[in-house]
Amino acid sequence: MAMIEEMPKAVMSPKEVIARRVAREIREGQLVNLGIGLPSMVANFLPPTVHVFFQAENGVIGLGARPPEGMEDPNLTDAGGGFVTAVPGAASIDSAMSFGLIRGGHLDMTVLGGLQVDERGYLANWMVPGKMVPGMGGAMDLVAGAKSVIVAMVHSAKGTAKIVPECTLPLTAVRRITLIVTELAVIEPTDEGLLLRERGPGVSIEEILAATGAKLIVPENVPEMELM
Amino acid sequence: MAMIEEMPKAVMSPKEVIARRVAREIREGQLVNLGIGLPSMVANFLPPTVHVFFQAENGVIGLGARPPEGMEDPNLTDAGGGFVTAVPGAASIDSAMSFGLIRGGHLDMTVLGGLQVDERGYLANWMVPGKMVPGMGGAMDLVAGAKSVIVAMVHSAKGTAKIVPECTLPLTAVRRITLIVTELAVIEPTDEGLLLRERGPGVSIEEILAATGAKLIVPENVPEMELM
Amino acid sequence: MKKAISPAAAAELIPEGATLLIGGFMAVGSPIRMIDALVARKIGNLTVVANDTAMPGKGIGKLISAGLVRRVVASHIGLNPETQAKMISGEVEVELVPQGTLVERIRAGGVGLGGILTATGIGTLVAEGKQIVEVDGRPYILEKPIRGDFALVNAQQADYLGNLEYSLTAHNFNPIMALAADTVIAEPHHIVPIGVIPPDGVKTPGVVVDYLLERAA
Amino acid sequence: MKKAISPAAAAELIPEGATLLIGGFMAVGSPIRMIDALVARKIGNLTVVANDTAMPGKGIGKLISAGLVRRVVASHIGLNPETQAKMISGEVEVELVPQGTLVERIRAGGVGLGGILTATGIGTLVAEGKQIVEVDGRPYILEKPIRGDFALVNAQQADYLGNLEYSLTAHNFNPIMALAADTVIAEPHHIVPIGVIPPDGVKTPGVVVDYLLERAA
Repeated sequence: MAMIEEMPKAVMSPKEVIARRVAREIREGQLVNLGIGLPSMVANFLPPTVHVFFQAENGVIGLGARPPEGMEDPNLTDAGGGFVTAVPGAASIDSAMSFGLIRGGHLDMTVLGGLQVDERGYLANWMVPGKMVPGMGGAMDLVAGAKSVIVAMVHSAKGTAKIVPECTLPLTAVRRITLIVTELAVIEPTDEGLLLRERGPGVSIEEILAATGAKLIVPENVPEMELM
Repeated sequence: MAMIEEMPKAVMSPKEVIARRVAREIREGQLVNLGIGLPSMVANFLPPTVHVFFQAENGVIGLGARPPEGMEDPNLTDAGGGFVTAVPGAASIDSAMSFGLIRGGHLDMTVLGGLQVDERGYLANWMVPGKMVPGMGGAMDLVAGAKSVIVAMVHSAKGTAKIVPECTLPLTAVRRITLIVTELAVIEPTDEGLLLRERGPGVSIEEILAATGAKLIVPENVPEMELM
Repeated sequence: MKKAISPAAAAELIPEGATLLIGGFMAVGSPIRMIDALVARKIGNLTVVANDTAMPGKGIGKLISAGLVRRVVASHIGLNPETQAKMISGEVEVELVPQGTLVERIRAGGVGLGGILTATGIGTLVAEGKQIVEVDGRPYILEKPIRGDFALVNAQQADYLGNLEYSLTAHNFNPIMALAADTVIAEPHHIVPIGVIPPDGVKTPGVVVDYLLERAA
Repeated sequence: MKKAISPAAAAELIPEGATLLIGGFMAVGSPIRMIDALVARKIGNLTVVANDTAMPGKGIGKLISAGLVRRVVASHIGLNPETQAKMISGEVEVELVPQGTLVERIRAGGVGLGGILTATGIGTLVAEGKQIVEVDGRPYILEKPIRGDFALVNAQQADYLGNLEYSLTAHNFNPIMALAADTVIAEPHHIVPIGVIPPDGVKTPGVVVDYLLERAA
């Protein structure tokens, strides 16, 4: 959607590394839902040659960038409530259709934030009991229904591992998610466990293992991730 | 919808008696579904001061009369496939919305034909095993969901009673219908059984009892029906 | 023809303790004037079914701030710290429902289904205490229908018959809620003559709408 | 951008024995050119899910007459004596489903629900052999979702992205079926540039449509 900005890797924030890596997973013509926060950054790093449809679960297929100053429409926002545009050929959908598409397997990919992911590939991302109970919003439907679920999150939270043997926070779904993308690693949950696929830019395998609370399967060759 | 045609009662066909009597049940502003055949005749006898919305379950609220010659639209038909019009303020609905309205209790009245009605007030109108298996179409949803179900039918079929102790044909629903209107009588199914409410024009109670296979509760005063 | 009534008159229809289905997503597509009238009337003990409680001072958030709500059924309250605080203090009871399940439960209430069978929430807190129904070997949660005493919906445009059109992301829960309440009050931005909205443009047929709020002053 | 393909090319996509969801109500809103192409290709052993089988020589009736259909799931076959005769002779297996249940089962298949719970058919032949689920003391039939290998839908207008609009009573099963098949082939009367159909006018988002039939010659 936006132009690729060429930046020296050294100045990239962890979130930018994650967003640029996730952008490489998106394929031409897909229907993609980006969660609010970090996941929404992914749209900025898609090459202009890749045309995808972004769904905002609050009611539009064909979500576009921020509108020009003074042209915001109070009836057109994303799931975070921020003003957006609609691309030519966009479709308005009500919430029943929106979640019908999600639950019915029509959504190719969702990119969500995470609080914990465990060795089974299960995600917890909607509450911290007694502390933060925002509600699951659309997250449970997205994880249960999307063809592909990518968890985009910083690798650990203030020194506490977020990739853990078994989630201690309430689960979002018992479905094994597709891929974990952090600033340190790309990890794929498999039948055998969590498989380390790629290293972050300049990151060693030792650094990844030290920041990870779960067991990782480490193949002989773990290439450095390529960024969009 | 149409003008009331003043006709001498003597020349009225049984079907016209039925249609004119059913028309009296319809109230201003109601959403009404008329089955194909006899029930569809009811629309012709509504006084022009009564405004109702007719639903065609195939997809329109606000069904109107036949279109002028040469102005028929192949995309606008009733449930029998005949060309119709749409009144100003009509709404197109897909089949899920159409039956959502029916099953969800939004339909004030349905008028349907019948093969048999029994002392419980149960209707059979969708098949004669081994002989006629057209399918139930929308009838089961209509009988299960409409607020008021009126069965409009000739009193007996070639000498065979259609109002029977217990339906021998497969039921359309186990819901007690609201009213039976025939050319001979208006009958209301109640907790106590079938209550004879009105006599047809010039029809005696004896004639009604002779043509009815079921037990009728006959109150002291059974007035002659008034027709629209 | 519908009756156009003032927000105050509409609020008078609603008794203490009523269950309200209220359209909107983070106050986008919410019936704002209707909400203000409820706050002015101070009818309390309400149950509010809505996607979210917006933010303090915005949309449904105003009902929360005013202390008129006893129970909330929503998918998300994360952007309204007042709702969260009142939930923790016990002042407001909150039932959190996955968004797709919430809208589909309301639809089931509106279209006369006995409930919905969804895989969303299987194996999570959401499934606790609920009946699990197996269909062809796969488990689904049986989630019950939701209906309201009143649906308060926002629309872009209504005609005199109450046929409704919605705009962009202001659709959200509105067309579904308009099917699922005993009394439906619509707050349109514009009211236009019959025929201005063509049949194919109608998203909510006027036959399900009971009242229109009169035009804004 | 969708690919516009000829009816013959679209028919080539469909193998012997496929399950087809076909839009239309008594041939109104049916994909007529697509049906003709199937008849020309003579692929048999089909399962057809549709409201009805129209009349001999019209719409879906042509598939029945051509002997290409092994199984029909429909609410009504009363106006097609050929379907009834073939049902009695055993050539065609017919499953009769109440119309509201049929469309809702297809919707369930399209929107990922495990089935539907309906009171329609309780106490009748339709309930036989089916699971009854009680919700708050009331019995409902559990009816299973229906999906197709292909959905063949008719639309009034498509844009180049496959966004679809329908007209009047030609909506019927089309928008629901477009959600419930692995491959969706749309037969629009008109194909227009992107932007001609405004977002609020789209009834079927192009993202669920796989192919558009090219304009009629």
